[in-house]
Amino acid sequence: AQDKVVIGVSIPAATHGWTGGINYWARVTQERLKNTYPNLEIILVTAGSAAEQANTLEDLYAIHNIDALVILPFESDPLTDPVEMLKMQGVFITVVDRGLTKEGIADIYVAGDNHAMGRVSGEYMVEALGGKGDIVVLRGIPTVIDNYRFDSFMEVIEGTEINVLDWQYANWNRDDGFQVMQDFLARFPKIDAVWAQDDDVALGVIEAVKQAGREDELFIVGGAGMKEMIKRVMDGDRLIPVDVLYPPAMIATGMEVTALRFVSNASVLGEYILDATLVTPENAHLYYFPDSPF
Amino acid sequence: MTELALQTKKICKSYGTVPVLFDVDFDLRKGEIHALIGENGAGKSTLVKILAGYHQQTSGQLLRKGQPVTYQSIGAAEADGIVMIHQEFNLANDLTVEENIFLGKEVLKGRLLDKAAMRERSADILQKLGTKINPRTRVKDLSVSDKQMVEIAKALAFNSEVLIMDEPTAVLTSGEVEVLFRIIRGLRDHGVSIVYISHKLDEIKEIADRVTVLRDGYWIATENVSDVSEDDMARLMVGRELSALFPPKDGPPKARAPVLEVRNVSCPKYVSGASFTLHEGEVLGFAGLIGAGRTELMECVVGLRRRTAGSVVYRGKPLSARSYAETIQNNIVYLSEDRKGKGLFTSMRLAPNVTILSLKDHLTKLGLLDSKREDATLDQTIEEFEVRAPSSRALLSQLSGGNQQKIALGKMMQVEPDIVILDEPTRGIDVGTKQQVYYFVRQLVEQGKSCILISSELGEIIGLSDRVIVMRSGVIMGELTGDDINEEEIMLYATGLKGGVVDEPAYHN
Amino acid sequence: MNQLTTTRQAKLKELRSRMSWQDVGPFAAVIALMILGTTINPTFLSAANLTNVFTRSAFTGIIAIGATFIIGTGSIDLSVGSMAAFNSGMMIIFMNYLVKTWGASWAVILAAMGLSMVLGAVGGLINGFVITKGRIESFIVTLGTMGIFRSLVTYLADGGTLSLNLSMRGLYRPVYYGTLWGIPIPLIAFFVVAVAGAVLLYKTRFGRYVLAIGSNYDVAHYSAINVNRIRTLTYILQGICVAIATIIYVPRLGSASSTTGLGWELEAIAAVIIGGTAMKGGSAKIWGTVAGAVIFSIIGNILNLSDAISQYLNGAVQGLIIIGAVLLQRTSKDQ
Amino acid sequence: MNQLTTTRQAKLKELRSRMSWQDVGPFAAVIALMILGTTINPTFLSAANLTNVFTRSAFTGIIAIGATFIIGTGSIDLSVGSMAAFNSGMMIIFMNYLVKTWGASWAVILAAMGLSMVLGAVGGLINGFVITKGRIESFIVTLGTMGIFRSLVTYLADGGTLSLNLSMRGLYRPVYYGTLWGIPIPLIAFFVVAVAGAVLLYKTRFGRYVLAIGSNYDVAHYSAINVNRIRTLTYILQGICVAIATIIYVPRLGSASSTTGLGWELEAIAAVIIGGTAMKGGSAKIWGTVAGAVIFSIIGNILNLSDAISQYLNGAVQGLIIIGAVLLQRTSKDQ
Ligand SMILES: Nc1ncnc2c1ncn2[C@@H]1O[C@H](COP(=O)(O)OP(=O)(O)OP(=O)(O)O)[C@@H](O)[C@H]1O
Ligand SMILES: Nc1ncnc2c1ncn2[C@@H]1O[C@H](COP(=O)(O)OP(=O)(O)OP(=O)(O)O)[C@@H](O)[C@H]1O
Ligand SMILES: [Mg+2]
Ligand SMILES: [Mg+2]
Repeated sequence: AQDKVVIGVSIPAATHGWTGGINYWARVTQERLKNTYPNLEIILVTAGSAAEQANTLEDLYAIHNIDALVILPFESDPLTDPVEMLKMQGVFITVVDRGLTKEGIADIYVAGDNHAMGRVSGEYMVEALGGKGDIVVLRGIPTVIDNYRFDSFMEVIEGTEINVLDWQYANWNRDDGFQVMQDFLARFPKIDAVWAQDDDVALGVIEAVKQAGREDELFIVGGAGMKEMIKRVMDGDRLIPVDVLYPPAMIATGMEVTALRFVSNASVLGEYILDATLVTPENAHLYYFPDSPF
Repeated sequence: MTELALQTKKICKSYGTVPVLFDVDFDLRKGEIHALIGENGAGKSTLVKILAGYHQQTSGQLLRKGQPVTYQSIGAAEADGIVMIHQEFNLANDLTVEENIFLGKEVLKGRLLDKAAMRERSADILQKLGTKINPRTRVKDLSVSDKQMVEIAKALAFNSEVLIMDEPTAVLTSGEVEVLFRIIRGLRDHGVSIVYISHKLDEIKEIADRVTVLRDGYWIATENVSDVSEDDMARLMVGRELSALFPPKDGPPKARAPVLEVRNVSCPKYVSGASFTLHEGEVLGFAGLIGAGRTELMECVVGLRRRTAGSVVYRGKPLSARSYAETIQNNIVYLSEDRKGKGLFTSMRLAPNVTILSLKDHLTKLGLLDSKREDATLDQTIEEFEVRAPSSRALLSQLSGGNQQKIALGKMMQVEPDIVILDEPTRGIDVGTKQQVYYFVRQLVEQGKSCILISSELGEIIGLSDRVIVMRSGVIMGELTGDDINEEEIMLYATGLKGGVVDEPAYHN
Repeated sequence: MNQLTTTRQAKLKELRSRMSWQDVGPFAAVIALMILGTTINPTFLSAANLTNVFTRSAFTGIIAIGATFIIGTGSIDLSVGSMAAFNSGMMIIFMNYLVKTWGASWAVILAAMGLSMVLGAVGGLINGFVITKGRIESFIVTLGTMGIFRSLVTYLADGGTLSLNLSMRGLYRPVYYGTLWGIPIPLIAFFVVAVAGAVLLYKTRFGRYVLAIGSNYDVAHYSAINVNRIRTLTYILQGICVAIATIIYVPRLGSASSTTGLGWELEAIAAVIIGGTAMKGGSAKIWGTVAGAVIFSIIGNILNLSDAISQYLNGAVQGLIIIGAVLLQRTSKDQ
Repeated sequence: MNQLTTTRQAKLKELRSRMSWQDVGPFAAVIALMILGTTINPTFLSAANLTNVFTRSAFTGIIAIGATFIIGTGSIDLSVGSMAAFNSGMMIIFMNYLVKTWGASWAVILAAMGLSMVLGAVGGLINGFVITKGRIESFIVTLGTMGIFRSLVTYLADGGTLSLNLSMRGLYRPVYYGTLWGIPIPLIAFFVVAVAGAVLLYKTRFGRYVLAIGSNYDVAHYSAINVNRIRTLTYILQGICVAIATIIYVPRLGSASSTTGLGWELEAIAAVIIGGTAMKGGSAKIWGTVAGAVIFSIIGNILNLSDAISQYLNGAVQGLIIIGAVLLQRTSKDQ
């Protein structure tokens, strides 16, 4: 067992759709890697908060004596120190999605680009509305990621004649999305588009819009790449013309390249930036995975 | 041979490893009133709880109408016609009087509660008992004596063959007791068997047919009441001769300095414009019928209840209306009549109960609680009041009712009071200890301290007080001194035939 | 005494004494909040908005009716939100399975409703059983089952979302979105559950025993009340309320995930307490609970209707309003 | 009687009667869990791992010591987690501000620690004041302040994260990661707080009054105890415990956000109750609470010992272990 390489994978617990997707892909990849490379051991742990995730890092090192860590940080800042601690013990570090706030810790960085996600959404919005119209925004939970997306979105629409009537947090939750949208619909007689930022929220928004019978008045832009939404885009749903990709499969990328580092001589160090692709009816079939839970 | 309703043969009972009953033989005939007496902690309540199926005996046999029985579950004895009035109230405070009376035995109409029927029947029974309690009042808003009446009503609301009453009259005044006795006699004449526990020996003389004496958990004697005198009973209980119950009074009142001046104290619904003065070295009795407002007046005086008008001056210094803590700092202490609800922490051990008012005096040099000193205080209290406890580390709830009362007295004495206000101080305690309490009070006033005594036992008021104030419906009706302190005079004032005029109060609005 | 004239007076007086501020307080708070809402944004009073608000209160409301009984006995149930999520998940899986053989029909929905009721009752039974037989604080047991139910739904959904078959969704939709005599069905269900709860609490032995246990456990025990049985029954009742709430919830979004019902337990308990039921048990107010649930729903709505204050502070405003609403009741009672 | 021989026997007996299963139970559960942990993965017993586990228990543990007093009076405090987040945020802002003029120095840290203590005490005072003066259920008030504190930190962080200045971070780090005589500083703080709590609870008038109030509110009032004052003091004490926990927390992650301290309230309450303190008040066990906090920490660790079961079921396993740990205590007590 001496030559066995242990890779620890630390991800947020499946508390909403997107993290659920992360969990799914992490597990699938764990299986695949284990079967392909018998000398790899992969330990997958989840955490419900930043503090808990710091705990799991300690445990991965103290109990499992990991050689490499693949982490999707709950939040960048609080986990920078704990990850650095492992780095100083000689652990190989792969960071996925949310970058650490200190340079030089991550050996591999698989970057999901939250700025880009907001920007792509904003650009589509400007284009689809012809640079003019009233929209409402449903944000996630108050976090840095959410701020990145929102700020980039606002930057794009600034200077256009698109008017954000109001925004509210919908906590990446369907029920909240539904309720917030109900209230927006009651409050604003004319809404041209909705930026829901997240596909879970978008699903709630759809139901509220349907209930109010205002499907013909507006369209919704979600985000992440949930299979139901990709399907709708594929089917040419007028309400959901596009989706902005923020694929939970990025954790798989992180794990795969990390594994490569130990099983081959391939050079893998560096940054991998995953685009926030705009999914349109034309390319939707490329991103549709009916077996994924997400 | 008369038929036996209930019989015990060689019943023993231990709580954990502590034995409290030893081979007790007791029999209850059909249609008799059988008194059960004994000192505090003798095992009376334990015995009747076994009779009523609340506890199981450790050994021995229980026979019902000659047949051995075991009441496996609570409620089984009741189904078998045995009903009990508990010494400690068995009432749910948040429920109304009516709901309590029918608790566990609700009348149904179809699947729903027949509230009208229950209301009617509870009003009926309360009226029969001569109380004016509104059946819709929540029990927590009742005075202790009213709660006792509800307990009694709860037992009488259902026809039973055996009625067990554990000190039903400890807080009742003579009027209520009379009504109760009339009802009990009526039940006996209809063949109901009654077990009657009381520390008031004159009552036993008056009502009971036979009496059984317990001492330290042993059966001592069963006698026809007509064959024994009150003194005999006391001797059988205590095992020695008792001297005079009340200590001699101090002779005719001298000119004494006032220590507490109460002026025009009012409290809406309960007390209006009460004024009186307490002098150094006297026992000031407060007499009155149930609901006269004596308790509320004293609570206003010490700062436990908001008073809307009036002043209280202690040795020339006005007392704040809202802080009992301040009153206690002035060495005035009040013993509540409601032992379980306001007096003692039943789920705590004995020592913290005794020292809660005087923790200041139980500190080490570092200012921390000194448990050794607390234990010493407890030991002292146990000795002084002859408290019988399973162990000094027992929980308060493991003490018999009378012994709990002794702890309450001990707790109060820890503040070294200048004025003690005693509300029903001898509630539930046996004659021997009562005598001790009386001498103790006398001794206190002889040291120049003063005492206010509220009691439902007129004998106690008369035997102990230097002066008596009579209240009725929240108003002071008059004051009696010297030879005027007698039953007839007090009753004249208490019933409003003499003294100030009082509007009949709207009860419990 | 003059019986006839006093009877009427007595009745009036009794009525007045029965209707204390504590009973009226929550409704006063509802009205105060409605005035506040209208002031902030007149849209508040629009039929569409009010319908939304009241309809939304149905979920927590129905659950809170059950919680009223639990809290009436002096216990607590933290597992209701997770239980709702688990129930939703099971209903969806069950329907998706049945629809394959039975086709999209009402029979499928009825079967799933039955399943939900059974699961709710069994879940409640488990809670009640462990609490009474294990003699463990209800807080701990239901904290445990809260985690268990939530894990189970996450597991069933593979970390993602369970979605109801599309054909079923169309059929089932009216149960949430439909109306009967112009009234949304969830509201009717809420009302029916509340009436049933009121009858159960105020008109049956069971209800009386619930309050007796909450008031004084020992007295209840000594009154030959089977305390364990009644307590277990309150948990079963709570489970059934959760099941009813779930039945109405599923057609709303047609999905269940690990976030379903998150925080409903705190909302339900808060509704009960805002409604005037005491945490320590012994008293319980069904209609107060109804008002409490509506209060919660209105607060959320008001926050969405205004953009006067930073959204970051929504939680603070919500907290202040909750405390204010309760404070309002208390002080008016004193006068 | 033979005084001399009985004294020793009596002492032994007393000791035995004082040490009931209820006191020992939580520690038995700790040991059982440690055995479980070792069985799953022998590394559990390694010094490094045990140090981690115990050190982590310090946050909730210290908060739970304060909660022991609150629950001892029969109340509850749901705001502790948010209060910790708010305190962390304020400390960070304050340090970031001071460091500009004072430079990175211990004075800055000490000032921030002072601020944390003051904020904690004031936060507790507010809770206590509203509860006692407004005569509102503590559940509602602290549910409200829970929302308020959390909103405030979200507001302060502008929806994002507040990060401690990097130079300060290095200086402050040892407060979490450092050791004294080989023992991690958080553990020492935990121990000191626990000892102080035990002294306060068992050896002072305040502690006695806390238990008296929890035992019977009316009797406490009639025993001349200033109930409102004592209750308010318990909330201030709770606030100070939160402040201490915060002081240790900030150097760990060097940041605060709207998710900091989420759920700590439930964990703290659960630790208290697992430790043998009754929810209804009147009894309180400081060392039981310590054991309860450690139990929580061990459970979290055990879940990371192996990934044999699906991560989705972590919550279920956690729930089962919690119930099991308490069940274990109860049944062993009966024998
Ligand atoms: N639950 C209990 N646990 C342990 N000991 C108990 C318990 N209940 C009563 N005892 C003890 O049993 C003895 C008898 O108590 P009991 O209540 O029967 O006395 P009693 O004759 O009714 O006295 P009183 O006149 O004071 O009411 C007492 O010494 C008491 O301390
Ligand atoms: N003026 C009044 N109006 C209405 N109710 C009254 C009035 N006075 C007394 N009561 C009722 O009578 C009950 C008993 O009052 P209180 O305890 O003061 O009587 P007491 O004189 O102390 O006699 P005891 O203690 O023997 O019952 C109170 O609970 C109260 O509800
Ligand atoms: Mg007795
Ligand atoms: Mg009285």
